[in-house]
Amino acid sequence: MRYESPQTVEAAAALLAGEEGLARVLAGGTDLLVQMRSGMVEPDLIVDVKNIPSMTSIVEENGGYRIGAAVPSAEMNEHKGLCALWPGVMEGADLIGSTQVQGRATMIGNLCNCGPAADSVPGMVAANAIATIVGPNGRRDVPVIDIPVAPGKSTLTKGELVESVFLPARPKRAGDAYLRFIPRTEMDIAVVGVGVSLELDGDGVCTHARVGLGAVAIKVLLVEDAAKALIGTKVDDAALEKVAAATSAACKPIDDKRGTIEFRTKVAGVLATRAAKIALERANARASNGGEK
Amino acid sequence: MARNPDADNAPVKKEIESPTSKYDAEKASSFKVVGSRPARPDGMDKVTGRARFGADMVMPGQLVGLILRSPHPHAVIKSIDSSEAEALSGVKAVVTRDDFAPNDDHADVLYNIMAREKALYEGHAVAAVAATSRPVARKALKLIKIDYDILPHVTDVDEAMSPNAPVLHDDIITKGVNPAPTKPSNVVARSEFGHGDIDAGFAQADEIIERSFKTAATHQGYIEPHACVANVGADGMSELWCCTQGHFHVRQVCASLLGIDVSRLRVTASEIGGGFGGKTTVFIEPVALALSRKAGRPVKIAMTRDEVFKASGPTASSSMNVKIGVTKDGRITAGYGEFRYQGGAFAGAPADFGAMSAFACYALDNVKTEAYDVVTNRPKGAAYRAPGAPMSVYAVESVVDELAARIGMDPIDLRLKNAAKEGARSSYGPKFGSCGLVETLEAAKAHPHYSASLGPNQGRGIASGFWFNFGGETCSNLNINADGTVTIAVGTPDIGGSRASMCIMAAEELGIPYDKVRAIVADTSALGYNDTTEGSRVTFSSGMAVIKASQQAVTEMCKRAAMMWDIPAEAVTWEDGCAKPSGPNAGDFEPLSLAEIAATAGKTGGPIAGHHEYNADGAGVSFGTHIVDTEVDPETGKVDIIRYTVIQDAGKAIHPDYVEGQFQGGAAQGIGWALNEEYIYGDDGKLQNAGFLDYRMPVASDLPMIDTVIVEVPNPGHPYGVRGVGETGIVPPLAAIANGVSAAAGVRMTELPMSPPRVLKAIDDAKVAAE
Amino acid sequence: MSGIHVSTKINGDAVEYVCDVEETLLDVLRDKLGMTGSKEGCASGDCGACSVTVDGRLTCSCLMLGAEAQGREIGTIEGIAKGTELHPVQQKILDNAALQCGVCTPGFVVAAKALLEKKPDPTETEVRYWLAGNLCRCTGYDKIIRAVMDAAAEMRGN
Amino acid sequence: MVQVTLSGTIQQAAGGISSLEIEAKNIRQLLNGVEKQCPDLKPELEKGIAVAINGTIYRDDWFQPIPEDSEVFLIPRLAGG
Repeated sequence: MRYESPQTVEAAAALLAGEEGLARVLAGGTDLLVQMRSGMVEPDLIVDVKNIPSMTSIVEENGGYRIGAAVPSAEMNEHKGLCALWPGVMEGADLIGSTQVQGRATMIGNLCNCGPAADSVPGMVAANAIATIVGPNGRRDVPVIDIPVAPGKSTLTKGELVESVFLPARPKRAGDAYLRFIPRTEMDIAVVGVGVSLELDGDGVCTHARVGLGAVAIKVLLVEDAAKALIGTKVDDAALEKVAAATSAACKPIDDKRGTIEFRTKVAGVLATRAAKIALERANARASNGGEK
Repeated sequence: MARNPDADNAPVKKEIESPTSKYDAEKASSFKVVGSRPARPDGMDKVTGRARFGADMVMPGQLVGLILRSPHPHAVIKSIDSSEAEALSGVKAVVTRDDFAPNDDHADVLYNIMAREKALYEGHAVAAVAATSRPVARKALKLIKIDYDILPHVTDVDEAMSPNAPVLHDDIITKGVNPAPTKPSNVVARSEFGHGDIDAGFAQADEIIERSFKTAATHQGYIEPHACVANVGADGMSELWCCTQGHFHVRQVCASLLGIDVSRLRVTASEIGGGFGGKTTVFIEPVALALSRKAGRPVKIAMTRDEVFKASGPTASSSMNVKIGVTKDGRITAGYGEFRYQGGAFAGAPADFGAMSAFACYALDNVKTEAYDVVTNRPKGAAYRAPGAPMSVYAVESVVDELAARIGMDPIDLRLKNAAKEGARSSYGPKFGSCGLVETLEAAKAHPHYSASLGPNQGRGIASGFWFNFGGETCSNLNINADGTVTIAVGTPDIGGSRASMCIMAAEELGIPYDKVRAIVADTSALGYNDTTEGSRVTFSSGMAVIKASQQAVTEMCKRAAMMWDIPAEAVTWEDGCAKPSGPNAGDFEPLSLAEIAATAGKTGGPIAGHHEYNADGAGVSFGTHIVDTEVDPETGKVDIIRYTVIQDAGKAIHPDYVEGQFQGGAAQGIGWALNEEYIYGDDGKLQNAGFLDYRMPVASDLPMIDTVIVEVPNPGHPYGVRGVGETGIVPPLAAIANGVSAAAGVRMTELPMSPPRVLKAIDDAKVAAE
Repeated sequence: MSGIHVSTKINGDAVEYVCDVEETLLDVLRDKLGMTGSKEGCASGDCGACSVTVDGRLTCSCLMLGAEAQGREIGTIEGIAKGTELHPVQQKILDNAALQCGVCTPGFVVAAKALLEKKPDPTETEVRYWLAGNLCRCTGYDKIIRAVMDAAAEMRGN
Repeated sequence: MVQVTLSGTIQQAAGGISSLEIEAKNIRQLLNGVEKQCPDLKPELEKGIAVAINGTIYRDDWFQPIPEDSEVFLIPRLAGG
């Protein structure tokens, strides 16, 4: 087993591309180390990306933010601008594990591990976050929704790694929220997770919406029917009822130790409704603040 | 120990109880140290990281021991080939079943620590290696070839009892059924308790409710995994360092399994990171000793958390039926319960304790309980805080709660009307002595919590519970040091602050300040045999031994003072830490303090000490009543604990902080058991949640502050009135929370844990039924 | 297995060690450096008994490779008391009897100190959520939460 | 003469016998008497049981006296956590 700690993302990609055995990126390490300890994976090469400046910084860009893939969740949640612009994405990231885990865990690690229950992903999907991928063939931008395929399986090809993720600027009356269901108050893996992002016009009519849904299928889903149920409405009770139905309908869950099919399907709808209400409140609050971050 | 039948006319003790084991009301009215809340002697080490727990010991030349475990829940082990592992560079020893001789005294323990003909559960130890490093040991485990013949398995108690179930042991023929079965089964024993005529009792009832309940198996969940370091010399002189609740028990069992003299094995109990019953037996210790013996070097084994869940001793899961009849005015006319417990792959599920304690809170004319001890392909259960009682009491207290609602009576009033009290016949046979159930119920009724208002979707539950408590073999030494300080050695590992209580009791008896006394847990070579820290016995038994040892030292100090004053020893009394002439006739001398007497001890006859060895009798039962407010999210089934109050009879709280701590800890564990904790098995017979992530013990943000009320109804069998407090606290919560959730959700919950999917389904099913 | 040479600072002292790639910082602390105050309760980041700070940020030492400590500043339970003078969190844990077995205590001390440095006046709820990654099985958390609130008050000069 | 009640597993092991009369002044004499009258109970007695005398439970205290007219129960030996 080898450990490398490159200084540039290109060097990291080259290391990954050049390894004949199993290579793993080490960002926060909160998944990788547990997998290694239990014997689930035995990498031949570990590439620690925490010494790469472009991967460890948060940079304002066109009114939005570019977040390095190795930035831990705790650091993101200390960033006032990010928390004001995309509170739902931040709360998703903030729910990964404990305070201790927050000090290491990264949103992109959460994404690239491709767990369907990853807490930070539905929020990013709802935000239409764009990941920048670096590999042997250079850089490419990919919507977050297109990265996971199945548990442990992504669309990244050999030698590729995510360098950063971009959360775009928002109009004045916009808000997002993420809610998950867990049996305890903390420390659990989501049984269902829903991220909702809304944009409203001056009359309070929803002009744009995206709903991300986690832990109810092989990967995180984008629920277009739920978004359609919101667009053109004032996010009233009738619309919310349709959101719940559309979200539940999108579920393709399994029975497991964390929840049943029946439970997940029903609670997905409940959470979608609740998250949409919070997103609506945030949009209105932000608008009355003059769209301040 | 065999009894000699020829010794029928052995001497009879003159007194039933020796003087110190009787409650001393006068002394109790003027305690100076007892009841105070000083810092514990081991506290500084624990807040700074200096305290050494099981895995913190290092011996020179130490090897890493790892255990290979069965991936199958039930399989014949046809052969084990460890030759490749043994040949690996860095491997110093491999042990398997062939390294342990059969042992009639501890047959099940032996089978459990190293599988013999069959692997009986996923995680059952099948081989172990000692190597120079962890990576080498891991590699060696992969090189051991085991040929398994996989058998069908069973993990559910009701399925295990069915005639078609795979049978684990050919030699288990159910005991206690008539006529005796001819074929082996998974039912180890049936037993029955009770008195009166339940049919006649039910005939008198105006209302009868009968329900079935299930509870999942839970784990004690101590944060410190089992760990030990063993060092066996070529001459058999051996030392063992381990985290255990009972190092004397560990020594007896390990010496027997290894075939060595007890005197050659010295066991030191490390600081222990929680036990709750789970560290009352051995798992890795005999294996580490066997590896060390073979390797000729010290071997450390520390379980991983995964191993703790799969291969230590969780508690039983249960399936139960309870039927209770009551008159309109609230008299319980009859109680019946059948309790089926599975305790893993070997006999010993605490079904009989469950059956004995199920109705213990009630004085009933007609009561009958039946218990079934069942084996399944799960790890061999160990004790867990009031073993067997929380489940059966959950079932009984749920039905009592429902009956109270049915007849429109306050649930505390219903309990008060039928409460067990002194002189009442217990449901398990004997009559109760002094006990404090009524006092806890009255305190509950008077508590502001009980009359506080509730919000929407909230429900309040109450329940009472009971544990027997016991004493057991105990001894302790007390040394008066030349500088006037005092050292106490006890043989009961300190799990929850008992060293502080020992110091308090010695300080009280000796009349010196608390900080002049230090207590340690001595190793097995320094004291006589001590029973394990279990059964809520330590403050009661070791405490009484310390009191008696102190009194012995006081007698000696009075004698030394008498010698210095040249008066008879009887003319000296001990008061406020000083020897004093007993009255004007004894002479006029300045009192001699403990420190003064100690300073000249070498010249007045040598070191001054006290000791006491005995089998502690006279433990007092402990009752408790809990009040809990729950809130249920009707859309998700999630339960929040909003408010919690524990009221329990402690007899006498020596160090009230740690009594409260026991109450709070018991309640928190009960909350976990009630709401989310469970062993989840797949159809493949494998445990699916062998880690803290999915086992879901309560975290800090799950709980409110836990209020406590210490009721003190003195135990007449202890000089200070102490009862045990450790166990009763986990008995009422399951039922109290189930009653609260049932009230909040509007539907009776009959299966634990009340995890959100289960609660939501119950709510939705009830809605459908109502429509 | 080739060892990795690491230069780091632990509790203010320069420390060098050689570790294997797969060894966690917790393994290094306990097995190589004899600093056994950090405990392994789960090795999966679920119990917090191995809590340390890395460049001032709270983390689980079981979730970090020993190699990753290169050039960082590590803080462990062993560095919290200054000689015989306890940190207020440690003192209040003693005063409140906020421990029973004590195996989780080092992790709680490290985590609570990190909280109070970031947030001197936390609410009870904030304390509970911050410490949700520190499991305690003995106390029901009641006395621990009180101890941390008391320590916060004392550190604020109340 | 002591009237001793057998309960639980002990009663079952004794083949359903619920009560015995034994001449005994202490626990040891009692246990010897029980074993004589119910040889089937030998394994249970060797494994260890508890004796309740007038409500107080004893585990292994052979020379504990049994006063006249005491209420005596043989119950399973308790364990604890």
